[in-house]
Amino acid sequence: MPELTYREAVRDALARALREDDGVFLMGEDIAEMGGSMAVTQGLLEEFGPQRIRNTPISEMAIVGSGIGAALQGMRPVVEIMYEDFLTLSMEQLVNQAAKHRTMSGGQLKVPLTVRTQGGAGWSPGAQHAQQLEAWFVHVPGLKVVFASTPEDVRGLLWSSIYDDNPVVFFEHRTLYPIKGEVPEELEPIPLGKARVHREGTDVTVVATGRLVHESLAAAEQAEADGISVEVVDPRTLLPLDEETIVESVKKTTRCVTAHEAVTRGGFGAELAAVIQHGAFDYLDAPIERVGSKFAPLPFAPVMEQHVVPHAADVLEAIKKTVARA
Amino acid sequence: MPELTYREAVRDALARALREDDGVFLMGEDIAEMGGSMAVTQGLLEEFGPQRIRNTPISEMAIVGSGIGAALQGMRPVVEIMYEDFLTLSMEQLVNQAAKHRTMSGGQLKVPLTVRTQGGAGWSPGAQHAQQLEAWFVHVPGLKVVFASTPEDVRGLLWSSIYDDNPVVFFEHRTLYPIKGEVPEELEPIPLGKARVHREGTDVTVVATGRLVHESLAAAEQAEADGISVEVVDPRTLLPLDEETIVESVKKTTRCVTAHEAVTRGGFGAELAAVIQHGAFDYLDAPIERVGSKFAPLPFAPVMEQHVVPHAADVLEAIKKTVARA
Amino acid sequence: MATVEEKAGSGDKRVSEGTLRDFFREMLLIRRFEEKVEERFRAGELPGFLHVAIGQEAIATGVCAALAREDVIASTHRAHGHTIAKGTHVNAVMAELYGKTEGCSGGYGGSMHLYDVEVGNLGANAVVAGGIPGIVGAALAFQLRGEKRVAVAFFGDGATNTGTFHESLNLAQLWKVPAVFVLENNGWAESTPNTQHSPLPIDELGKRAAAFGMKLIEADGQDVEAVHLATLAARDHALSGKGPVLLHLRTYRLTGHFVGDPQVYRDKDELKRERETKDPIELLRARLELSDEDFEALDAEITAEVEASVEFAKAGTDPAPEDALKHVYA
Amino acid sequence: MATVEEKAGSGDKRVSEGTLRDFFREMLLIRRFEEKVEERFRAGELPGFLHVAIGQEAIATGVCAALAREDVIASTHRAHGHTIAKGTHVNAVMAELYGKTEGCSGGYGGSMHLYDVEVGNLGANAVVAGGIPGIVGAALAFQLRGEKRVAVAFFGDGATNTGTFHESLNLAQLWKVPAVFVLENNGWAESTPNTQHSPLPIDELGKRAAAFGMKLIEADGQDVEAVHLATLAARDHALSGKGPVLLHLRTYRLTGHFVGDPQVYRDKDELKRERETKDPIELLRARLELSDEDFEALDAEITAEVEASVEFAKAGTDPAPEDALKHVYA
Ligand SMILES: Cc1ncc(C[n+]2csc(CCOP(=O)(O)OP(=O)(O)O)c2C)c(N)n1
Ligand SMILES: Cc1ncc(C[n+]2csc(CCOP(=O)(O)OP(=O)(O)O)c2C)c(N)n1
Ligand SMILES: [Mg+2]
Ligand SMILES: [Mg+2]
Repeated sequence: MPELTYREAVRDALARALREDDGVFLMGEDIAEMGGSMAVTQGLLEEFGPQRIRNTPISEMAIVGSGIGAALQGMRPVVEIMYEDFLTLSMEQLVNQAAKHRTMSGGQLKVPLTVRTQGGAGWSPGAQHAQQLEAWFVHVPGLKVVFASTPEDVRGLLWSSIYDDNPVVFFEHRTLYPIKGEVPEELEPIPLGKARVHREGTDVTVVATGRLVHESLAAAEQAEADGISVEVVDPRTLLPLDEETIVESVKKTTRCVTAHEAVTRGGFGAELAAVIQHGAFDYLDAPIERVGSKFAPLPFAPVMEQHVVPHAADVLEAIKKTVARA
Repeated sequence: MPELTYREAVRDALARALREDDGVFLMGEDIAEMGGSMAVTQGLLEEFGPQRIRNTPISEMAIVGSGIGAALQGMRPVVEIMYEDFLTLSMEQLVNQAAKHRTMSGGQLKVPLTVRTQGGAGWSPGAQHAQQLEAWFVHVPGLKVVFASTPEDVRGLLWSSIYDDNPVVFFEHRTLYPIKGEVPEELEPIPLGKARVHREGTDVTVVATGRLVHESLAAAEQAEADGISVEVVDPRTLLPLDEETIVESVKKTTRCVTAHEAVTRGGFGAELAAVIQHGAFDYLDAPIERVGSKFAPLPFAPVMEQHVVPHAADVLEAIKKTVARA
Repeated sequence: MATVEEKAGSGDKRVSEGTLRDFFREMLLIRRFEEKVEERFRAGELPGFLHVAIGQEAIATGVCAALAREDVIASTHRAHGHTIAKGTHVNAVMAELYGKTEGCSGGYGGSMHLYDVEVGNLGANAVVAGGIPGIVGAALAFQLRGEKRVAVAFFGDGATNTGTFHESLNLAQLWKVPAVFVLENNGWAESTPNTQHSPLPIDELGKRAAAFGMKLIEADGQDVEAVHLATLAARDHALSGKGPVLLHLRTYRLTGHFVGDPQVYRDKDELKRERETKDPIELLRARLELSDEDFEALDAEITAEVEASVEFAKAGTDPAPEDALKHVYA
Repeated sequence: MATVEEKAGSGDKRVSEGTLRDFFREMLLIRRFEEKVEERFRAGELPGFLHVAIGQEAIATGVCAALAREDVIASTHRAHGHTIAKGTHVNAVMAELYGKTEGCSGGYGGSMHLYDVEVGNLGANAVVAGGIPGIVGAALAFQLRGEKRVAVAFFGDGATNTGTFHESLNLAQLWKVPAVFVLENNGWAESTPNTQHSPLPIDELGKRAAAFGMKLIEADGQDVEAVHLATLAARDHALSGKGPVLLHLRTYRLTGHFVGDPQVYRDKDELKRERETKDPIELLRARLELSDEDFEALDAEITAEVEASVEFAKAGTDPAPEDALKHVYA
């Protein structure tokens, strides 16, 4: 099996879709000559030309909105919002248009649009370049929401997102781009709505997304050393959510920690906790612990930044807390 | 004690603040001659003139953004976003600017801005004029979030919001404008961050916001007839959240239903459930039930609309479900 | 598309009298339809939030008649006229307003979300300017696939103050997509007069094209022939590859912003004057020199058609409550 | 504010030689500061994301020198020059880049969020155009309170494609608030040349003012005197009650978009030519006919000042981790 970085895996899915299907094209700021601010689209301009790899003005509303219009005409646009912080500028098009055209038209229309974006802390970007906003979109019927944490997943899920007939908001995490992982020779689409059990365990389930999947796996290793067996589940698709896999896991382990980099308050972990306490009520031996960013805009200075965002140590602490409950 | 409608109560708070303080002024679409699309600001132009009651172009980014700028200069602007669906257009200014200026400046700045908005279903407005989006803002450190359900609360909380030195997103519910309630002769500010117990009970706690407070009170009456004693708590301020009052109530009743009109998935009820299962774990005798809108963009036809949004009957059903648990 | 004749001896075009009569019929149909909508709303039969475009019929008809069936439009909250003119039968529109499955959006949309993809109507939008970026994308799809089609966005003067408008026109011009942006300038955004919403004098709103170097075409929005010819020119320009067009049409909203609007903010005399002098249907009737007899015959026919649409709608099927959840995903 | 002399016998104004020398000093200070920033970043000492404005110093200096201390600015991701020119000591700027509590934002902001409210800096913004609407509101506050102050927004050519820009300028002009919108047109938005982001020819970007009927003033952004005089005129206009001004300054970004940008997208010869012919510091040095001796003495002094700022910053205090939560609410 070849090894790809997360970055290469995203690029590979894009390139294959572009090769296979004339309806696929890319729009976004600086994605052409420069290859994207995260170097994800490097080389695509050369292979596919400027008609299909389109630099755009700084116009997040029009980028998403024109993607919607092209999708309504049967294209499969993949648009990039450079930082998810700038999704704030395209909320109207995503939430009021993309998510609703199908219902509002009584099923006449479909919107096969993929909106790729990335974010995340860990490099002192300050408060406006590192938010994790995926939870907002989980609240919007009509959208699908994906957040992949490994090269294999990001490739297979991006492919499925491009070929899904619904608008998908596809989150990547900035600090994951360089990580490597084995991927199948042939791209295997990964169905949206299926969680992945990264690691089996019996004492506690950690449901984690994005960067925190890796932090949770590290925490699980450390917990193992203390004799605690941790199961790590990554929903991968946040909407629709694979409630079954998650709830079954917690029924088995009887304890649960949720973990994401986004601010804890109002984050996706809240939805997970609500679902799990409901589905596994009789099984739970401890309250569900939520790990996430502390409640503050991200400060610049590295010591403060690191204090705000969660790490493996925070997950480990939460694991121990749940296990310590009688 | 005088009786005011919810609409009059909002207007009364605005008028008093305008009278008392030169720094207070209003901006929004059609708030002047027309008195606002919900008739909330009627009469204010006549009393305070066009400098302080300012009609704006259709420019939701600039409305909020210029409010921020004026607030940074020590004014206390109250801006109106006609429907909260259009907050989607001002997310960037609210989330990246208003919420973060204070932290990003290391405490040099404060943003005493109030953003009033309204929404809610029940009148067949279709998918783009009736969303309930308060949950998004609860996820944003630096903002405060208020959602008042009675004339007394809306007046006292709006006053406190205007005089709060932080940006407050202030939600009103369209169908509540005509409801009447007694209010104190003198306006009594209601501190942000304090929940209100509307009704005491011993068997189950319903934590409800906005229109669902009234539906929940109706459901509680009906439950009473069946011998179920229901406590109804309205957080009123969603951020910061009065966790203590809510958790204590559930510790007492041992069962809990959350209720709002917003879509259940990813809604504020998820945050409530996460907090409550954590804080009252050892007390809970049943899973927390969430009542909210079903998972769909709001359809136009009244029968479908009514199917999507929750009513007293849904709250009652949830109450009975929790109570039925052994 | 309607018949256009070259004016003998000049490059100018004009619309044949027969076509103008067709236009008149459609404009009157839209008018009577909307009057009926007002009436049924006041009678409490229509749910939701309604905006009629009485006074602006020449634009709906003049523009849409210049489009091919394959051309697409995005409409606004004031959508009935555009929808009918683009080819949706009044029955389907009326049924939609009654929330019936026979409606053009299956009862899911309502007045502000009239769709009819079959005839190229990509939907009306209740968010001001919300449909404009989609039109840029549709036009881009046509361009990428080499299709000879245009995409057309309708919007009002108030919409030109939105960032959405600006970003969309900029992108459209940058990529020279085959789009036409139809500015229905009625001088009002709800209760807000243009003097309170746009710093440009109302008749100069077309200058907004200059910000993008976009082709501007202007016409009297009360004159259906002028609208029609201007649209044909705009469509040609857009299809030629030279880029999109801002089509600026000055018009008049001869009623309230929404059905039931008491218009406290509006000068009553001025409104009266406008109703007397700017009604596009009266103007065309005079020009066509229609006899009272002819007019009444036509009007009776149309009135019957509209009545029939109400009957059709009322006899329609109510969706089942749980149908609400049917179209969340494709 | 700097000294301005009437040119004898004409209405024209010019800047005195003494003032130009002050300008030169400040521009060189900004240049040396930013070169040092690049160096320290490459040495791995500076966290985060940095953008220098090498080549654009005449704008920072020429504009800010025309402002009163009570006037306020909002800056961009390319903020060091504006911040220094508005009056923040290099020590406080450098300390901020090192994330120290002595920094002008207390270590909370970083390069893209330099604030100094004391001297009228309302903050740099990492969201393109994000600071523009706030400037409209600040200017509105001045207008409402009858204060003779202006509010100034800096932004680039790329920012003029945003809806935020459009809505802000429209509102500002509508209400005639005392604001100046400074367009630093360097022809690039990151890697995207203006030909790929704006349909207008690069030198005609000032036409965007026409969409609002806003006063446009243009000047050569590499000529600090021209920038300064244009800003004085713009400020006067804005204060006169006649409305805000779009101040369009053509300039050149003589480095990468961000520190570390390999600029694969950019023609190397053209960049070389620009560096040789468009450097505002070289242009001013030639004009002032500074002797090598004078220049080197000045340069040494400035270099020492910049070095000292690094020492100051390094000796600064690291915030405590839990300080992160200190300023969420007022
Ligand atoms: C983004 C947004 N803001 C506000 C509204 C409320 N609203 C509906 S129509 C309207 C006025 C629109 O004016 P214009 O674009 O001139 O169209 P007209 O109503 O004159 O046809 C407003 C403010 C809205 N629907 N969407
Ligand atoms: C809303 C938004 N979109 C995209 C970006 C990423 N970005 C940062 S700077 C920049 C280019 C800005 O170009 P311009 O306004 O001309 O300023 P310059 O960098 O040339 O000084 C871009 C696209 C951003 N920060 N904000
Ligand atoms: Mg209008
Ligand atoms: Mg630039």
